[in-house]
Amino acid sequence: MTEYYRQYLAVAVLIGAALVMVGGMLGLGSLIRPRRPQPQKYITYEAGSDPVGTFGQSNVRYYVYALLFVMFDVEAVFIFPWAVRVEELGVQALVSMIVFIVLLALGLVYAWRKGVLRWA
Amino acid sequence: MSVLATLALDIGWGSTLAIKTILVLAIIPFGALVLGYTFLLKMMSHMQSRLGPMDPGGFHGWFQLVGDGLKFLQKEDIMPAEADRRVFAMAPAVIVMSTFLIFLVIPAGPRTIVEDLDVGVFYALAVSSLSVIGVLMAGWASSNKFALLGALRAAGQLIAYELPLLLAVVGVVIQAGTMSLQGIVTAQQDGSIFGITAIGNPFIFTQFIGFALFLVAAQAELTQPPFDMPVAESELISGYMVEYSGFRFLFFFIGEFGTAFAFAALAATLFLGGWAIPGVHGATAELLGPIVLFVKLMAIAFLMFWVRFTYPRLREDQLQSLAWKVLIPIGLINIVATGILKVAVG
Amino acid sequence: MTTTQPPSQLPGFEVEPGSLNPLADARLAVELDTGDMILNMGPQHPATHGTLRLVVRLDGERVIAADPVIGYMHRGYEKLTEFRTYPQITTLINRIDWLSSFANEVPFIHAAEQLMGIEAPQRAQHIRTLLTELSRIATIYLFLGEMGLQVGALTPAFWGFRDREHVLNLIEGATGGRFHPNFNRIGGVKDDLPWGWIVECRAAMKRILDGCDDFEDVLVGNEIFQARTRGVGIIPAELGAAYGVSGANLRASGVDWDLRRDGKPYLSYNELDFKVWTHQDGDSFARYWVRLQETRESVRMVLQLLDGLASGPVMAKVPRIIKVPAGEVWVETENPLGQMGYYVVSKGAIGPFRVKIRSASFSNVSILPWLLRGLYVPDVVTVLGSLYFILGDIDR
Amino acid sequence: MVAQFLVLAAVLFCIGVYGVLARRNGVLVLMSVELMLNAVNINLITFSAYLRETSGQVFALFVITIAAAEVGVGLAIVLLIYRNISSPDLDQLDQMSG
Amino acid sequence: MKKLKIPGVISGLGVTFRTMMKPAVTVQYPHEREDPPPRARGVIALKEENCTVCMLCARQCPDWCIYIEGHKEQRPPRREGGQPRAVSLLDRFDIDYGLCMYCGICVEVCPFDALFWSPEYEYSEPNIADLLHDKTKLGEWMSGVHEPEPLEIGAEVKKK
Amino acid sequence: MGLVEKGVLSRKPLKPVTWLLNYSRKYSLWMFQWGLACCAIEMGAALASPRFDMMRLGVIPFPASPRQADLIVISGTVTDKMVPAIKRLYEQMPDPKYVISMGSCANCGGPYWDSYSVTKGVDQVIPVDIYIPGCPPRPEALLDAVVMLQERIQQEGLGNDELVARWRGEPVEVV
Amino acid sequence: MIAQNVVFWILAVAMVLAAIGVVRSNNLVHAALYLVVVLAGSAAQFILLAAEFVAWVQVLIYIGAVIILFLFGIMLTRAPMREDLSLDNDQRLAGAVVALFLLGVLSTLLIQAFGDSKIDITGPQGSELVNNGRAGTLAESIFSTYVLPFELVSILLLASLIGAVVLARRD
Amino acid sequence: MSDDVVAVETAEADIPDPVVGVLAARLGEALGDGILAWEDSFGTLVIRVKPDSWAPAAEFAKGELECDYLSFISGIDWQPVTRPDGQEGSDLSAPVQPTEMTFGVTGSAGRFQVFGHVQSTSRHWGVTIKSDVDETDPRIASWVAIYPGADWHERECWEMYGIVFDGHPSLRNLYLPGGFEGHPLRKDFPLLAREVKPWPGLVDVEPMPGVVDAEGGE
Ligand code: SF4
Ligand code: SF4
Ligand code: SF4
Repeated sequence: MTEYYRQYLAVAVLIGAALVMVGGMLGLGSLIRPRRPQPQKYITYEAGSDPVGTFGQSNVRYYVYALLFVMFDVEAVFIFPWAVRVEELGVQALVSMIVFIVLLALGLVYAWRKGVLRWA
Repeated sequence: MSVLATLALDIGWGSTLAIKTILVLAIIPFGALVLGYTFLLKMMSHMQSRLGPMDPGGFHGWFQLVGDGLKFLQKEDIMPAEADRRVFAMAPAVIVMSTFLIFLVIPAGPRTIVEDLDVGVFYALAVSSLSVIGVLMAGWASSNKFALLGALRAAGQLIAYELPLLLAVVGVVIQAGTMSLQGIVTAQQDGSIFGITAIGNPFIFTQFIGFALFLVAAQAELTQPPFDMPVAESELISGYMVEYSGFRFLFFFIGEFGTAFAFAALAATLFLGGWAIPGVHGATAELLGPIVLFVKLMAIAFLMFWVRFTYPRLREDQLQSLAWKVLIPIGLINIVATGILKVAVG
Repeated sequence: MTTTQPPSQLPGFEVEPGSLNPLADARLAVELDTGDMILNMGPQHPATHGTLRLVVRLDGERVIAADPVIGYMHRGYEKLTEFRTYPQITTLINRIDWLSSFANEVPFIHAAEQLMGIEAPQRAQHIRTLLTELSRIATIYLFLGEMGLQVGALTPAFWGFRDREHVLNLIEGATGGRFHPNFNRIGGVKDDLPWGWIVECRAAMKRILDGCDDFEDVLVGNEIFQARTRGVGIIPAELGAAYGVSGANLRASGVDWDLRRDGKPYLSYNELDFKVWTHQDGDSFARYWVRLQETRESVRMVLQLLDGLASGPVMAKVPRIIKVPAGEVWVETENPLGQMGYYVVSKGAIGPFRVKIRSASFSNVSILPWLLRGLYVPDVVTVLGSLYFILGDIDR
Repeated sequence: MVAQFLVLAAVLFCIGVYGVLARRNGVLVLMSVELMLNAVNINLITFSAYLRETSGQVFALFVITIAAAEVGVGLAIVLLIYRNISSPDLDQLDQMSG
Repeated sequence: MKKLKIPGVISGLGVTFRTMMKPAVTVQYPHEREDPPPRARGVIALKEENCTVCMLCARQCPDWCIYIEGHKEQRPPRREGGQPRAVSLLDRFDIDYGLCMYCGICVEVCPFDALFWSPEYEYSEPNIADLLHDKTKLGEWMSGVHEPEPLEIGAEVKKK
Repeated sequence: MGLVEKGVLSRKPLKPVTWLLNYSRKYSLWMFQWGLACCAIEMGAALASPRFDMMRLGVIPFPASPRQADLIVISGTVTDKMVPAIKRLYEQMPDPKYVISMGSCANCGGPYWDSYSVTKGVDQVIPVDIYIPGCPPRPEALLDAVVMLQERIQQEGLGNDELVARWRGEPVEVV
Repeated sequence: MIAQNVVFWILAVAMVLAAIGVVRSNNLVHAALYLVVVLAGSAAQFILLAAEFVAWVQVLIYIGAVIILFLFGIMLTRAPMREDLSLDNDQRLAGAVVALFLLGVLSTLLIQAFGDSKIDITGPQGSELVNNGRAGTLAESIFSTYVLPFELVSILLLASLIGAVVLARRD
Repeated sequence: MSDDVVAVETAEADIPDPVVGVLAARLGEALGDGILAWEDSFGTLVIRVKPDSWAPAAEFAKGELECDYLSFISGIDWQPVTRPDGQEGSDLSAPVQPTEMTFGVTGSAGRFQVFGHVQSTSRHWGVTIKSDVDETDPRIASWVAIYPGADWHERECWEMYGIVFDGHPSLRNLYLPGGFEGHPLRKDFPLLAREVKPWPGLVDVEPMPGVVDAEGGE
């Protein structure tokens, strides 16, 4: 158990280290970097023109992809434990896994046939 | 103090962790530097009949990237007035963190590893997916249209290729029967192909499809050509990084190349046997390990960058079709086939 | 970013450009009725070759309307020509299409020569033709690489620059200027070729051909490149012509029209044997392909010219002070980017009264509003790249 | 020890309830639902640890799965609403229907 | 388009690899340098002795960037018994290289061969005013001027 | 809070540090990708043509966004219509930043000195560090100018008044 | 134990604050980012409870995927950059009352029931716990006891996928 | 209508290029007295039509003459430069033009003219069509409906000369920034830079004997 916690302590330490590095570098930089506000410096960059209009809406097709992704991600979550124990679990698990994969693949096929995988 | 006591933080263990942390801290910029210098600067230049940096530092421009780093320290830190300041500031940290965490599980020798988690690969892929959030944060907080478009593209792409990456790895996990990277390395070192143990069993032979999938998907995860539309220079300037200046920008760079380094190391570990050379064990392996890993890693990085500098980029829709219509089905079939073989043969 | 003006009232969006074409509207499938995003691409944007500005209205990543804003490079050529003498204009117009400077001089000089009734000696014509073709190679070769850059392949762009240097060396060796030769004179060319030039030229042509093969391998043959360019930005032949699209852009749409062969004879093209390449598709890939073939064709022409270079003087007898008799003349030539023409009106002075400069890119780009509708942002870049325009040639 | 986890879960759950009740933006409501499901997961894992049983964890896996599916469909519905009334505002939906 | 059956994605890799193996063509400029061709229009050099202050160059220059001032002097006749000559002497001959468009018109129109092109290019300045070079500087550049090269076969030999 | 403003970095013992800082800035000039006219092609040649390969000198033509750039080369004709964009993009670059004006057009209008639409010199809008004569200047001339600029950067004492003023945000005089 | 408790409380406070952020923030994207904190905190709690695999699943699915979905959703419904005060409806007070009441009831009950129950993480029992959290163990459990739910999950996913595609498709 | 075009009888005999004559004849048939004059200018037909016939001429050219390709549309201002020769400013270098108003081939009724060139990609011929425009109220029909490419050309012409094209969808600035005043290509639009800067050629050194002063100074 302690071994286990130690492992995750390492994870925490690394997270901390990353933050310390980011903070430290920025801090170090702030010592030697200039600050010179200029009237247009803080305007959003838009290839040299005045930014016009508001943000638009992103496209629905991104969403569909994201959705597909979630479904398959979930699938992967179940595949991994199985993958670790393929041998031990044997045929029965293999069959259920194949059924599982095929069912989800059906979803993919459905989306494909419905044309949501096409861009336009 | 009792906190420390209960965790039994004996000095030896704690200082090892400290050393390891510092090593990781050092390795990431180092990896970014090595990859950036060797491939981005030098190899690319030579592919273009040029020399690349020569003057900085005197010898073949070795100082170039170091200088870049130092220079970015001295650059003004601009936050656009419209930006969402806190989110804008945090985004690079998230990306760097995601890169850092991957290194936790990559083994460079029998004991040269920060921590050998049992969920090894799974962990690595899970933390690498965190960078998507950083990217979306950066793109959104910049309040810049190019950045937003870039971030959306990046997110769309990163998630689309997260899957082939996961699926590619499953084959290896099935073969090795463990997710721990040390375990996978050992499985390859001690494995055999048709009874021949001389070269162990680098999974590249049995899992070639997985290897190919992994490389393609890693390329996409790293947003390298031909999958670099999120930062597509000729379209979106530099995508979600448009508004970042100074050292914050450098963090993206470090993140990108650090992750490239990590992915190359992962690929080397998963498919080429990592630090291991068959038959070499113990202290020798401990010594040789990092070098062997580095060589393998560089070979894989070479492949990735070679492609990077040769191909044009795909369009977003072509990228998605590639992922969904080609890679993922292949990945699934590969898993099923490996599973069946494993159950039937092994 | 919080402009409250509705898009339709923003400057530059009062009208739907190109709304005259029902075809264009048909291509716009009505998607989610969402607020659009107006995006400025340029004036500083890598895809716009410097200083074109493209205001696009986007829905997601789909272009609903695109309005090119030009004039960032407008230098008032037509006015300036009225204040300069003929030799001074020759050097000025180099800079219209700055990549193929020499080819810019040709029609103007030709116009003046026609008005004056002077004919340049044959050797001068040959040298002019040679240099025109070389500048064509230099221009298009850059495109061949640059196009790779536009679709994301970094390396070919560098090769484009690499081999082009050899051609520039040739041009510089002969004229003294890498870019702006100012080598044409009314009645001939400034000077003869320097010793050793022909040998060098042959070597350079070999390199260009090799380079073309490389491009063929890395881009034309590459499936990704094809996927990116095929079927993208199709210009129908008829519409293209009505917009005044010319040169390889029009030939890629299947119009077999090349002023070198079909126009009024100029330079020594009627002595040469060359093929005019066309392609039926009219898409970005066709434009690339046609240009690639044209480069090879130009190399062939150069080699032919080197073989049959006439000897003799390079300058006809012309008065020291050039006064051009009154008259009007329209001279058009096939420039690397397309049809370039000068309508010169002279009133008998040492400078022209009015010069209308018809530059190729101006018309080539004017089709953009029509062409870009309904495309996606990445395709915008492909189309911009494949149309291949030079800002100076648009804005003059 | 166990209680503190459970109380934490309860707190999160209640915050989620508040969110579901007080928010009118569809996406935010979904987020609140996520909070609640997440609280459930904490409970499941706690009991799994307490009872030294894997079932709790398996259930947590299922819950995560279902939560993902729920968000997918839920967001799709919010999008649909948005598309029809140009606002992600759930209250407005009432007004439309009622 | 009928090519070998190698997929384009692979043959492209081959080309980049081959290029990488070839030596780079770079000339490492500050350390080594190529000579521009003799005709290169780098900078205008002035041979002061030849200039007769005829102002032709300044007048023909499209950019109005040559500034000449001169004065006349009486000189004793060259030959015994001849007329005293009026000689124009150059007081100022400045070219504003910030403005010059390097067209070469001035070099060409000079009837007395006083202006030459020298293929020099390293004369950037941190201050724009320093780009106006006077006749001393222009004279110094004479050292870089090349003799006219021999011409290609078939060229008509210039009678001078 | 900055060490430069306080003059700390100009102290003698810190010489090596200052040297290193300057050296890194000298050899890491990220150049803003923006060409304006003919000169831009020569600039492109200097960057992209393997024959010149400006990258050798540590000039990285990477950023297309001004936010990451150190150096902007105004290469070509500056028109009145373009001036606001130039000014803006220049100001959007983070300090310390350098400007090279390339070619007669950018220096003072060049061949278009009498045009109604061309600005007579970019230095009317933004401060310029180096002027390159030529129309267009050879790529080598640009390299030469870069070397010159690098020497100047190396000379910058991180504490001399001009620089401190720059760091502090005092307006730069446009000559 | 103490260390574990300390970590727990730090995480718990952060999670609760972030959760309040989720329901109180006036900026949709901020709300989503707060949700990330809550979810990451839970993952950390899972690790404390030795549910290693589930913790990383939580990271992969929730943070890596669900949050992305949320962010996409937010951007699809055009979140304004600025604060948007119209995110709440007028049942805030009622909501708060209900939530607080519920909280009171639940916590009283829970504390009474489990007030002194302990999870033993030391010794062999600890390793058993850790082992329980491993992917392999979970797999054994899934493929023995929970095969049916497992298949059902795939059907559920399929159904929701189809449903969402139908909903999100533009017609 | 392919070979019979050539078969149509040519009007005059002194036309060097038969194609020009044929084109002119066909245009003449179609437009009647809409045509004011035509001439063969170095092998290109230049035809001047009444303002009413400006658009019909283009339509006919596009339809019957197969001139599917629009080369350009532009304007011309026949007025001499208003600067009384060299008196204002110091600019002595600009080419001196005749001071009285003269018109080029096919003449003109007044100061402004528009002209456009269309050509055929299949038959390789082209026509330059000119039309007079009123000086006080310069306007003429737009070609946009016939040649969509006329859009930008007409915008340019509007910007440069102030000639309004009726029926053009949006005449707005093409080249110049929004606040620009004046129409630069009109002859009375001065180039300020030339007036402000003293001409360096104007220095008190007598011309060398035997060298003709080429420039305006004389
Ligand atoms: S080269 Fe041309 S612009 Fe330069 S000084 Fe001579 S005439 Fe003037
Ligand atoms: S043209 Fe020649 S001689 Fe006359 S002033 Fe100029 S340099 Fe002197
Ligand atoms: S200086 Fe000369 S080459 Fe450069 S942009 Fe101006 S005209 Fe072109």
